[in-house]
Amino acid sequence: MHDPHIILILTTLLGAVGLWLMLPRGTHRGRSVGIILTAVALGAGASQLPYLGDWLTESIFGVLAAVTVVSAAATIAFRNPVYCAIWFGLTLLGTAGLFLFAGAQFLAVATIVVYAGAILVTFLFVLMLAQPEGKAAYDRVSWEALLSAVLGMVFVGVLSMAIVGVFTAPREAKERPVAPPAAKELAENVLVPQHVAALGTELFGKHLIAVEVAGALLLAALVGAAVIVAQGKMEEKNERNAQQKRD
Amino acid sequence: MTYQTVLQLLPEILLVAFAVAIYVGSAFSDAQRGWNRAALAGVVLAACALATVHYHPAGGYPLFQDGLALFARWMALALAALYILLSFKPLPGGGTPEMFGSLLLIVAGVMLAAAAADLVLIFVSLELISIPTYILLYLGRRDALQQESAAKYFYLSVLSSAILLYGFSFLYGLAGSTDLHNIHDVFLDAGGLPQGFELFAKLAAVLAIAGLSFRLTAVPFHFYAPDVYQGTTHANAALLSVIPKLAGLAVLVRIAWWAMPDGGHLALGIVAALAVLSMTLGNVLALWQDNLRRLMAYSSIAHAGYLLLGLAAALAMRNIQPGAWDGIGAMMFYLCVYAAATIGTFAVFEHLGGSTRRVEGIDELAGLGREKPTVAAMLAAFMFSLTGIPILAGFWGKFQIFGSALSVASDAETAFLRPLFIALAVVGVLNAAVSAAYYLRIVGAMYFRAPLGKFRAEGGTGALLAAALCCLLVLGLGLYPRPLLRASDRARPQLEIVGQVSNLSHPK
Amino acid sequence: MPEISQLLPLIPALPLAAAMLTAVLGPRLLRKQSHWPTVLALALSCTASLMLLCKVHREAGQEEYERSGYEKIVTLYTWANVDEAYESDLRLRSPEGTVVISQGRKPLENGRLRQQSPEGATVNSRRDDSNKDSLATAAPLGLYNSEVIPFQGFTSLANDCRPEGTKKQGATIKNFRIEIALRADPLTAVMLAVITFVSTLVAIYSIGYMHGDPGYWRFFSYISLFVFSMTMLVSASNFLLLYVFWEAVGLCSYLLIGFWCEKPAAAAAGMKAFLVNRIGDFGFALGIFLIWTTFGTLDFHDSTAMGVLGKMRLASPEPIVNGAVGTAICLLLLLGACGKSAQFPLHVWLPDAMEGPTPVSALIHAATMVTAGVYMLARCMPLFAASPFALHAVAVVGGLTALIGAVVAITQTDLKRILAYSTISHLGYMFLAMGAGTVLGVTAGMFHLVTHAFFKALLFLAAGSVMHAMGGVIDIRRFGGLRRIMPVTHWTFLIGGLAMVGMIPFAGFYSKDAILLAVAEKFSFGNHVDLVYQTLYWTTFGGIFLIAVYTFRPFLLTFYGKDTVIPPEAGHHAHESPLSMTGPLVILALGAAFLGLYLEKTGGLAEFLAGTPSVAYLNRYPLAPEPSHETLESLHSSIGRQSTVMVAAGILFTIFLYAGSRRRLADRLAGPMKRLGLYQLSFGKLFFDPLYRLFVVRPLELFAQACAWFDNRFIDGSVNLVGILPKLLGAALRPLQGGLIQFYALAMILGVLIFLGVLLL
Amino acid sequence: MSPEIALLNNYLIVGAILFGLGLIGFMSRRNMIVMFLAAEMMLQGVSLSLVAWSRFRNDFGGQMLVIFIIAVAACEAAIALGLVTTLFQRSGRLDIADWHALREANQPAFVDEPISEETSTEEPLPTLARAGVAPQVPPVKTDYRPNV
Repeated sequence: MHDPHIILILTTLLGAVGLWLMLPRGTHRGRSVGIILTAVALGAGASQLPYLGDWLTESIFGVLAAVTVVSAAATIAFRNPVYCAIWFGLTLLGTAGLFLFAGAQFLAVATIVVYAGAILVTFLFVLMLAQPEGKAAYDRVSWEALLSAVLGMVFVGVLSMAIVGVFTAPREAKERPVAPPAAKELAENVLVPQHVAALGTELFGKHLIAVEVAGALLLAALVGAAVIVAQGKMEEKNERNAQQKRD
Repeated sequence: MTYQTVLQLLPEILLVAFAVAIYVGSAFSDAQRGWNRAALAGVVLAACALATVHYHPAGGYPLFQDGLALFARWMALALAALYILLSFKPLPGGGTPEMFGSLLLIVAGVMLAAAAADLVLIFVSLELISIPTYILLYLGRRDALQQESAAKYFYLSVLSSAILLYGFSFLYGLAGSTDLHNIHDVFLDAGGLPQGFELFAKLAAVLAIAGLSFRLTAVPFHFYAPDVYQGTTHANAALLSVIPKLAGLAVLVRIAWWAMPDGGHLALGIVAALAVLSMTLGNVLALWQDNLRRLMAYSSIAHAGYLLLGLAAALAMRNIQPGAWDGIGAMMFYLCVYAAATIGTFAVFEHLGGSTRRVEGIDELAGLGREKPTVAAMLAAFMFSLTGIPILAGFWGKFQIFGSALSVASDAETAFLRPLFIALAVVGVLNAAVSAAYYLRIVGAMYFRAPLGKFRAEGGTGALLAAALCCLLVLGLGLYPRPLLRASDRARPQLEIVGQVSNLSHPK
Repeated sequence: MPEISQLLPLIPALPLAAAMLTAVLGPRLLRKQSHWPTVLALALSCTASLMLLCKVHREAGQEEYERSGYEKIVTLYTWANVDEAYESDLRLRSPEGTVVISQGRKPLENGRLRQQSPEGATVNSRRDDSNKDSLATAAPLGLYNSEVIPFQGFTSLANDCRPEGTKKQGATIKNFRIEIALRADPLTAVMLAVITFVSTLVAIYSIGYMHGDPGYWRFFSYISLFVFSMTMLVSASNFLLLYVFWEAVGLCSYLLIGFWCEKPAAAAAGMKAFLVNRIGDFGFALGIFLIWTTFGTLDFHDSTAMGVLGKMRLASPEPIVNGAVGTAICLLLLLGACGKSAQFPLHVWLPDAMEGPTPVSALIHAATMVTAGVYMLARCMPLFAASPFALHAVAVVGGLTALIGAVVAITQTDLKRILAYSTISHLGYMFLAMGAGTVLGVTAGMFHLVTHAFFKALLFLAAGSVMHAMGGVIDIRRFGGLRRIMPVTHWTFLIGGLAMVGMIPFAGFYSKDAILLAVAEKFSFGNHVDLVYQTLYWTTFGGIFLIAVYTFRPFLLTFYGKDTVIPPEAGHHAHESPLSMTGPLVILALGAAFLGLYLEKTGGLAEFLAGTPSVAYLNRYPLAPEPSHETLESLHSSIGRQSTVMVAAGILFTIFLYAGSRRRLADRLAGPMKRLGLYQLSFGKLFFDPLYRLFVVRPLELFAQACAWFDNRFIDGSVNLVGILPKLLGAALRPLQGGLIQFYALAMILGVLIFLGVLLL
Repeated sequence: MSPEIALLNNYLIVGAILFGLGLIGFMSRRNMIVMFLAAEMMLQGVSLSLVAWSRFRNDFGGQMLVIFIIAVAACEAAIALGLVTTLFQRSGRLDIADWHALREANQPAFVDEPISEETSTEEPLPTLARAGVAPQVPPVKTDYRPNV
């Protein structure tokens, strides 16, 4: 039995180098190498994941996770921000699938409706409006790509080593094992058939105050966005007037 | 959610109602005046409501009703009143109602965050502070620098929220509940944590404290502060240097002191390291500053370090007897006197500014002592209070903080804590000595230099009034600190769970 | 005659009132008459001090105080008080008077909640036993009075609630009670009398000196404020209050040094003084915290608990904390004293502080403020007496400073600066006396403090008079022969100088000999030979010669010489100063001339001071067997003879050098020499002079210059380095704030990662 | 390892990867909108682990938190859009590195390293003008649009 930590460390390093090569650096050189390295790292990492019980679950999870992770990597690696946004949409779809797979139906729908449907589309509009012809220099060069890639991947590595370490560490018999909920318990609570009803009860019962606060928050954001844009417009007008006066 | 919960939350509800009314009203009115009075009325009403809450014994599930919550809520209201006075003049370019509405929402957020007993509510109330803050940062003066500072704060704040949430996710995973009472119970019962999960506890501690440290401007999460303060208005800088600290500290106490395994010792190391870094870096970098707001930003970083020193003392000495030296009480006392001096300083700066340009550099204060002796004397009092010169309130703050640290040093049950806290106290006192240099620079410029030009002092009487109030506080608390000492002595998280509504989350 | 409790608050209150009055009315109403409130208040305050002195003297002489010393406490106001808050809390929760731990504050045990037995009855039943238990443990530690302490029940309860094994003396319990309590005892009474007397004279002097200054009212307001702080400092009966006025005095000094703030040097000097003092205060603050955590109180006297220097504690057999903690407290207090009293290595601020107006130099930097450190050492003597190492440290610091100050003073050319270094040197002598740690030492130090206050104030004021007449020029090379136009200044300066060098029978002679005697006593008797004191004795004994040189060199250069040299800045009206300036000079000169003789011959001061509780303690527990009176007397007289010879040699040597070489010596000695024969005269001129120059003067000068260089470059530099180090650190960290959001995010994540790494690995 | 634990493990790791990739994007990309997307990606990672914990702990709390994360993200997006739009109006670029005028007084400004121009293959061929008329020079190509 080989030590999973070594593989995880290698994966982290491979992933860091691969992502560095993939990130926009002003040249095309090495991008394909980066893609290969990242893919290898991804595969090596995936090989360390435990088996989920049956092949159907395993394959559905595998596909969803792969879609999510690959599109996430693509989101940060593409140079054209429009593509980035579209790839991020795919990430959102993958996440929504994972939510669904974990039994959080409402969240899956909410993610798609709110994120993909509203937020992302608006951003795409802005991007389309602001997008220069051709790719801007700041999209083609990232800031300290190597440093960021290494730091981010080390973060991932530390976290996944901790996670894997907790769940796979050999245990002595006397210690209390991690007790997963039985399927029956799950079916009575989180995976209850009337999921949305249960969620709503919880949301508007225990978390009513938070809901009210979120309402205030949304109002603030609405007013804020309006004020910011309106003030920006006014200011532009003022500046134009000032310039005309000067002319 | 019962009738009693509504009563408890009446102050926040009133604040939000006033904020909504001001927001909506602004859509139908072009008036720029009068909003300040409306906001002040909201704060006063909320204070009246809070006065009734004080005597309400019940504390239910989603909210704490302990000394810490009450103290923080009162303090938030007091700060709100000062801040409204400070920015009493309408904004030059419009947006005044939005500013006051956002301010009320921020205060409501702080009050909720201080009382919240649920991770969800904590997160949402922290965001209720952040999002109106983005708006406030954008309002006021709209030049490139201000926009830059708004963008900086926004992006880094989003990042810090993500980090905080990640910490919360591990905290939630450890306990299986978002309710802080349940989390506390799980950690209290040492066997409650599955084997190996201490790793997750560490992750949760680091990430959550890191996320909250952003609000405290603790090093290395402080980077935004100098730039943002420099770019924004005096009023916003005053707000940023106190309000997020209050909310962040209250939540940090809840998380690190109450909802951490291992009796908070896990958080102790992190908090102590943050304290030393913040004190030192804040003070040494402040020595170089010429811009007043930037200098005050570094000063606020340094003071965050002192505050964290108090928290570290509290974490090290959990078995606090009533009446003992208590880090949390010291911290709250310190925060009050720091807030009075800092808001007063910014109020003076605001008052000194002209209608079109504000006071920027230390040089612009030259000769203030001769031109405007009263204002200069107030500013000098604030500076000396921040330095910790006796008979001013700041001295008692430092005394309490270092006293609590040294009482750990003399009383700690664990051997290694003693040298640690002696070292912490020495670093703290040394830093206090260093800080005298840059505060004195301001005093020296005011009294020992010839004026460079006329002082416009068009900042309005509101700012002057705020400064005078703060000056009264600084002097009064220095001469007669007893009331605040008593109040802050009670401002600690409750140790007894009141009410059993929390069982709702486990309908087994 | 009014009571002590009426007199004592009056002494600081009057200057405070004057300061406020002048500040309010000065700029508009009083203007040129701004000195009146200050002078009147100080004069009244001085009268009150003298009355207090008499009163204390009379009462302390009573038999009952002979052993334990006399003190009287006047409590004005309770400043901060937390235990009262807690008391009311208790009352609120338990109307029947039974003590019940409040619900919300149930202490944790081992970090676990709800383990406490909830019944208040159990706690109550156990209370009686635990009370006894805690008393039993507390009494030997000397923390609690045998009387009933108001919060004892609560304290024992709190102890009871703690886990076993951690029962401590309860220092963490915040029986936090800061009272504005003033004390009257011999030490304070003497200090008060000296401070107010000198201040009054200086204030009168300032009327003439500061005449026409634009900040006239400001000056008098500051002076009153300073006297208020200083009188509070010496009469405070609480470490915290002492610290408060310690800082307040520093603040006044900062304001007064920077008084002529148009001069950049003045502003810089003010800043430097404040910052160097902050280094000392840092030690002092830590020392106070340590006292707090060790003793559980900050009061000197016994109040609710046994005071740090209270009679109860001093009366018990092993009252004072010794060992590492005691030494640490003493060394930290010493650091504070070094800052305020300008002792090595924190002495660098004092010479620069001469940028202030001369009366300020006289008042603050010679006569009063700088003696605060000496006063504090005298006050805390019982703490120091428990730690031989700390006593050695005090003595060594004092001896070293005495030498350094003297050596540097030799080569300076600025009259005020010479006097500043001489102040440093004399303060060193006082520290040395304190370092002896005996009654003899403390009283000698205080004796010297009193005489020094007179002659140093006199010298400074005389120097100010010269400076006033010379249009602000203070460089001794640029004037000479002034005795002709300034006779009063000349004679008073001469008396001050003779007092300073310790010429018999002037004041300095007696006090200086007392110090030497106190040091000599440490190694002359008993079995063990203390090398430290022996070395210090001989070093400082040699220092007497240097004192004579550096005192008479500026004197001769200023007032003697063939021609009257006046710098052009003085204009044509170089004249003797007005009466308001010469009057105080004459009074001080009388004091400098006769005070020492009076105090020595009556022996009153030493006996009186020995009635202070802190000093009386030393008498009761002498560190070494006491020598008999006769041996002490013989030692005293031999020291007196030796030192007189030394002083005389020094004075003659100086005269020989500065008045004698070249023209002046020739002029003066012309008559007698002619009678003796021209040959000797020419021989003397040809032979002795170069020989002296080569073998004595040059090495001495070189050494002094080396010392001055070392002082300026190295000591000053290293103290400055302490100030600059944070700045350098800041400079190194500045590039972090480059303005890029990206970088900020990266740094934040790096921080998180480092914390994670440290915790996980 | 039981399937439920394995599922938790896998979700947590995917969440961590999303969070990490978001971090990398946030730190290295300079386009303000992409930065915001990366920040949202971090929130997605957090949401994933919350949902996994929620299932594992059989408690709705985690899902509640995710609901509020989504709500708050919507608010932040609104603010971000306003902010980015105004910043873009001022500088004409979406580059965050343009905004570092606020920094320590003596620090050098951030300078872009020069990179080779993106070579576009479909450069329009110059058309010949009629004889006697000055040829029209094609307008200088900027790499951004000066106005929306």
